Amino acid sequence: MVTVVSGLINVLIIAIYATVAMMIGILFMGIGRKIVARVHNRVGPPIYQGFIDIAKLILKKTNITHGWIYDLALLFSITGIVLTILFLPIGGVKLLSTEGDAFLVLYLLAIPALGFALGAGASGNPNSAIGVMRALVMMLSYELPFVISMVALMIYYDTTSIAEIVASQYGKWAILIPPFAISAAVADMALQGMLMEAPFDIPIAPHEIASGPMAEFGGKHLGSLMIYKAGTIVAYTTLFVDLFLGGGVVMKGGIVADVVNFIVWFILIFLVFTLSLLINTSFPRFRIEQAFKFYWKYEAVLAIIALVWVYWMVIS
Amino acid sequence: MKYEEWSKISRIASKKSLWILHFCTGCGAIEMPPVMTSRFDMERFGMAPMATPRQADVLLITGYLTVKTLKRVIQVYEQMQDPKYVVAFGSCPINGGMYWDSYNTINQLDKYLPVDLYLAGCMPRPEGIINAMMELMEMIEKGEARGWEKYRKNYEKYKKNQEMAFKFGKVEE
Amino acid sequence: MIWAIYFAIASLLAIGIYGVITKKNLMKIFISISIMETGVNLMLIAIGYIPGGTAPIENGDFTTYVDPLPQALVLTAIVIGVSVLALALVMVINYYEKNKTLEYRRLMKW
Amino acid sequence: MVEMVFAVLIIAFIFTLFIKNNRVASIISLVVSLFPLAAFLDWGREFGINLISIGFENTMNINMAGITLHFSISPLAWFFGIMLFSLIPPILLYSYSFFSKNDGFYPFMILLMVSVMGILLSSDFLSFFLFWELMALGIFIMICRNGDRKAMVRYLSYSVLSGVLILAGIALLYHMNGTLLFAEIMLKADFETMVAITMLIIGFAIKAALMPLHTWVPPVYSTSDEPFVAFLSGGLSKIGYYGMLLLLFAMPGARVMEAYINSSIATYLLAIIGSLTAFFATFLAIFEDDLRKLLAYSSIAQLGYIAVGIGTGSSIAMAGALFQAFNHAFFKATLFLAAGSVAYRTGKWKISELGGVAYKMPLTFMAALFAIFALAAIPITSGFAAKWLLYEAAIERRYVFIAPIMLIAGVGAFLYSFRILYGVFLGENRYPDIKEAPKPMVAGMFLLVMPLIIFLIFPGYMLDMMDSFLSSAGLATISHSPYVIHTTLGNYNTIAVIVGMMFAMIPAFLIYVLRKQHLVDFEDNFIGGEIPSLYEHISMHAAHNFYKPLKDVVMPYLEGGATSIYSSLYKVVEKIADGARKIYDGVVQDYAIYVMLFLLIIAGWLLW
Amino acid sequence: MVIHPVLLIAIPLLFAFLMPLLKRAKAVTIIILLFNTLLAILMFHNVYNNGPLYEIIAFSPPIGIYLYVDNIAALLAVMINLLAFINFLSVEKVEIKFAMLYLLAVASSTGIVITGDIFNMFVFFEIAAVSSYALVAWKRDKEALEGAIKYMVLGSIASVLMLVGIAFLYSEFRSLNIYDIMNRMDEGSVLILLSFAFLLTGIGVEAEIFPLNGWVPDAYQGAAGSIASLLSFGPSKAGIYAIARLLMIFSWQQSYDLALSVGIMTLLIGELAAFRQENVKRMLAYSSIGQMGLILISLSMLDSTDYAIIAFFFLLVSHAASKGALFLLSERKGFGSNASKYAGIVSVMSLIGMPPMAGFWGKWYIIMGAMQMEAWWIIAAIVFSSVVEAAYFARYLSTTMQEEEHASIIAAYPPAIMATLTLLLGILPFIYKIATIGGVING
Repeated sequence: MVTVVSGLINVLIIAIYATVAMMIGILFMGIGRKIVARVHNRVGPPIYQGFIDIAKLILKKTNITHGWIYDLALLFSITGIVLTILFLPIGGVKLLSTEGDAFLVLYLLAIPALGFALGAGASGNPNSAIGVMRALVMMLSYELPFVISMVALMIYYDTTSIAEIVASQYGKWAILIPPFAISAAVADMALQGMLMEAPFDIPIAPHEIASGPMAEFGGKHLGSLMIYKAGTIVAYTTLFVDLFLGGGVVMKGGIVADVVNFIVWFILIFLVFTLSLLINTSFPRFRIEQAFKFYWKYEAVLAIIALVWVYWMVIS
Repeated sequence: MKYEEWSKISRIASKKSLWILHFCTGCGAIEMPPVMTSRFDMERFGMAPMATPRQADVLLITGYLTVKTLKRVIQVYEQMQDPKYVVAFGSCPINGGMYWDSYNTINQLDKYLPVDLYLAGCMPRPEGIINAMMELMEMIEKGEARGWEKYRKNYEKYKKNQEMAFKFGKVEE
Repeated sequence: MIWAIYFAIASLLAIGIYGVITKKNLMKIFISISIMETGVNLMLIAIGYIPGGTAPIENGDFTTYVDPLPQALVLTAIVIGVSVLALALVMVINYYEKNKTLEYRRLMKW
Repeated sequence: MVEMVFAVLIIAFIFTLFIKNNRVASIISLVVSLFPLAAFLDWGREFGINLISIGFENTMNINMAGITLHFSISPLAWFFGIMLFSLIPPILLYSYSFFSKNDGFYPFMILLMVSVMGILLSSDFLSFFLFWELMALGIFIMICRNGDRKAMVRYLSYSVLSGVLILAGIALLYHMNGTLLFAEIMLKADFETMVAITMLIIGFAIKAALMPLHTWVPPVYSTSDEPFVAFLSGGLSKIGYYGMLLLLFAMPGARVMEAYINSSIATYLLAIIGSLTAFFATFLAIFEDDLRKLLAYSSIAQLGYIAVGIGTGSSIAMAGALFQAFNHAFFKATLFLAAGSVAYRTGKWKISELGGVAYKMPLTFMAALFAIFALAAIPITSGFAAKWLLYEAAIERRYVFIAPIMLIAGVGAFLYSFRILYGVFLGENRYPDIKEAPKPMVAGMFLLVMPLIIFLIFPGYMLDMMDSFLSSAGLATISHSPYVIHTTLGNYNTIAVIVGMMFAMIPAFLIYVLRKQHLVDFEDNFIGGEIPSLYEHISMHAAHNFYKPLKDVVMPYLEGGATSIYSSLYKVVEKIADGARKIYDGVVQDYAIYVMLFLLIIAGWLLW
Repeated sequence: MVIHPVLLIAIPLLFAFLMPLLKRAKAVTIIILLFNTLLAILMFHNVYNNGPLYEIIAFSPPIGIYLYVDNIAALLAVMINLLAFINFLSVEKVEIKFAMLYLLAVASSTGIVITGDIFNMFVFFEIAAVSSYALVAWKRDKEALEGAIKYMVLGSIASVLMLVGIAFLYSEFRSLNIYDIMNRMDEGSVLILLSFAFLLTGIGVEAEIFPLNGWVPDAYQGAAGSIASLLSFGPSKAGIYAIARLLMIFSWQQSYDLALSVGIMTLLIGELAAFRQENVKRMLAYSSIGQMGLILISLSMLDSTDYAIIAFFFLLVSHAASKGALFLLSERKGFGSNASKYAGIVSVMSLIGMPPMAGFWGKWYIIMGAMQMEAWWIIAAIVFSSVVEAAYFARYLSTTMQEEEHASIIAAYPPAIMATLTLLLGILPFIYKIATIGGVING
């Protein structure tokens, strides 16, 4: 009985955390637009604009579909991103992250992308196909430096579990260790690509390929993609914070610590997101091959330097 | 769940988040950018330019239409998802403007598509555009912008007109 | 004396080989081969020769006689040589009918 | 009872040789193929896995006037046997509709079964090699049926090279040990053994298509019949890895040098070659336009992971390698069969000429989609569990070079997976008149998907299957329950993922169900306001040269790879060969000179 | 039952010359060949049970004509007669002269194998050569004539050289009996070195070793399929067996080294030359040269390892049967019927060395032997030549499998029977045991 109750409480906590995280993501979309507007010296939309947009899209009267494969985009995108968030420790709360590890998270992040790509393919719009091509090439590009950085972390902490990595960083964030400062810088640029912010907003370039994969999406499908976008903001920034900034864990034990950790986590992901937005507003768009070269030439070399350094540290 | 139950919320959401598809036939290229950028900043009302009709709520038709472009406009309009609104810019969609006697110009857009809002002037200034948009928002909130319902209801009539236009160049009345 | 015979054998063989290697005319090639065969036959006989020996005919009062076996061998070898030569000439005739020349021409190579 | 299985197979081989009717032959071979499967399922009791109980004997010795062939079952062979023989019945079911007449497919499929059975059961090198070459022969005859020159030449050359190298390795081991029995060969850490093992591993690597030795794979896979290629890629290519595992881990004498192998640079080299194979083959697959060649390169890449596992050699890595082998067998067979179904209906192989097949062949698409999920290692498919184990192993060993390369190859798999999905199945509906593939073909594909689904939820069962091999190889077994795998570094819990997925699906499902939608035509698409149906000559299918920007960047580095090295080597050999045949210049006088020279030289040599 | 080995030679010779008197040339030849085959089998049975057979004609050794049959010689006699019988079935139109020449060639090849007398060997070589010249020229077109003339020129030079060698040998030992000479080898002077050189060169022309094999590609290309087939399993195999005997006589390390180096050169050059051939018969001819090199390599290992004799046996027999089948098939562009496809694939696979064909055992034992000798050069040469061989045979199959040309029964089945022999020998490899128990070559 007690176990059932505690289990239910756990499920409830997980549900609440996930919902809150998604809400934060949607809020961040508005905040992001506001920040960009302020950089542009504009007023910008209200910070709750994300909710309005999503509500409008989902409440559209007619929704079109191109068949059941097209609908997979809707199902996969939300499912995948929420699932990913469940496997990331948020502010020291482990959720399900002890049941999987960083590789799982890395691959879980592919589920929504794959669903998205399936829907885009099924829509039959050539722009969508080109957009998906760009997105996949972007993925191939930014994964290399990111993965190298992640491997460096895993070797240093001798674990693949994100929860373990977060726990090991208690008191000393990875970013404070010299080689990981390089890794973090590299991973931050990879984050720019993951969030599809400029200069890496190549896949959805609206002026070139009519917003790419989303060209044929409207109504509830587009709404679910917006939710997915919101989720990616939280997921990727949290991944970054968990890997390099100790997951925002500053206190241990008790409800108070949880609240404090949550707040620190929020601040940290906000800062990471803001940094990404500031880079976004300052750069034009790369071409896809330029992005590929950037990640595989300069970023990868930096990441490898960090990795070799870490390897040397671990060996000696 | 029925649409009507949500229509109030939906209208409010629509009003605060108007996504625009700009069907540009040449006019408005000077006036639209200031509306989007920092001087007038239409984003503060939740408006944003969109790339495809699937995503957009408002079809902005700037300038005159010919038989050739009308086909595309209709295609684009039909691809948009309800609720959708048409805003016609300048004098040309109203009565043909300075091209009224051309053999090929569509003089009255309203015969082929339900226009929710006309914005007179050749061209209207950015302030005018903002004003028109505010007007449209009010209409949406009040439930007056029902062009899409009208189109659906009188679909036969519109189709007939469109076909006449494609056949003879313009509808003779 | 015996050295003179061996010299003759060697020169016959050398002449034959020289002929085979240098001549283009098929008739000459086969003549050269015949010369070689003659040399070899001579050699066989020379090997069987024992100084002072008589012909190996059993008449009762000889003491030394040349080795009879090589002579038998030479007979066989001569027969074989003749038959090969006959066949060769047949082929040369055929060759001439087909090609209208006795010059050796290669058709098949590599 | 081994004799009985062999006898049944051989009788069926001879019988099907003379049957012209495709369906009769298919049914006969289908029934026959269940015999070895039943035998292997039954032998599971030896290793603590009771699936069915018949009571087959599992050893056999054939004595032929001094030449003795020994057969017995080992845990490794059992694992591979289950894998390969459960692959065959669905493929034969598929062929029921695929072929129109029996022109040699079925008998040689049975011959391949015989050879695989022989290889797996053999416990001495002579019978191993006999059946190994029999397998090579069977594959060659299968390739002959379609008679593509490039495929035949490349396959036969590689196959003979592999055979001779293996033979030389075996001969060296025999020379050193004086025995051919696996049980009696003791490997020592000296130079000769290293040479022997290297020769054997190169020989096995040719069958396993490791990277510099892979060039026979694309032409063979792209010109042979699909059911056979499904078996070749899914099943027979694993036999090369079976050989490696046998040599390095399963032979009793191998335990002597276990410590040596684990620290050896050679096995690290194998792991590196494996990871580079995965990496480069992935890139080649990304840019390939021929569907079968794409799948061929994908096979090479996926097989590279197995080599990484074997080279790493820890228990996690070994489990990952075997798991990957098992998965690859099924998903790649499914994909080849799906490609065959598509070609069966459309007659096209080029991805840029296909498109929109999924709308008319939804069942084929679903099977292919699931296989692609497993291929791309999307979590909770069993493909992920295998790759996850391999990644864990690389991190555990601190293989800082291999781990990122494998991960990037894994990302690359998404790229070519999408190319298959979009280029073949989605996009423009180019074939509106085709029908779904015939029922036996669909049934075959879905049967192949079944094991993947089982191990999707319960990856632990797979680890159960390999436990006895791991412990017999002197490796620690991995702690697991049916749905959780624990390693020293992290956990993977499928139930957690599934429950989480159900939870996460709630909002998506609500949105999907509550808001109505209606289906629109394919033509109803936004292309800059244009109306696609007005322009019949314009293709809306953006599948031609799909990854061009990436190709422009990457291709300069990929050119000059193995193929060009081999072609320049081929040219050199051709030149030497030309020189050699110039000796025979057709001039009889020259020949006479040769004779005299030969005489002079040997006379001189002898006298001197 | 007493078997007279001389019958194996005498009966075909007799009937060959009686042939003009007998009308039905084909039937008579077939009966004689069949009879000869049975006789050879009986003889083999006898030899297997009772040990080597001797037969002395006219004088007592060392002077008289002397026949000596051990296991392997008996088996080779069976092989030659059996293959000759099968091969003859494929000849469609038999003229009397053709049958005569055919019988002569077969009888003399058998004679080379079973004779124990070196001059007799020479005589049989000459008979074989003369009949082969005529058979090669049988088609009477330009190519056939050219091939025959080249063969004849080289063959005549070879006979001269062989005779010189015999003369040296005789002058040294006053004996022509191989076994007599072998036992008295230690008495020899420097002349026997020269004798070996001349004999090797002379026999080597017939045995197709490099560089004495200039006639091979042209003669095979010019000859009809059945003739090329006969040449490949008859005189040339007898020639290589004669070299085996030669090596037994002159069993110095030097001569084995010589055989090894010549063998490797023959192997490599033959296979490489075949690699670039477009003409099928020429390609097969070069391939034969390569295989002869392989057989010579196996001979060169005779005194170092026990595997050599087994490898020699398997290589010789498998090559005879499978190359015979391939030459018969080379008459047509494509295989056409299933029987031909079967014959082609089995023969090619046997040559490449794939189980369960006989060639596999040859390759298995030769590599086992080479590894025992730790002769890395042999291994490397075999690896390289196998790959080259595989490449051109795959190319050969890829064209012949596709071309559909109708094959009559008479053309399709003899190769299939030969292929079946290869297959049977491969499946029942323990036959080698009975071939190599006892016998001179085995020591």
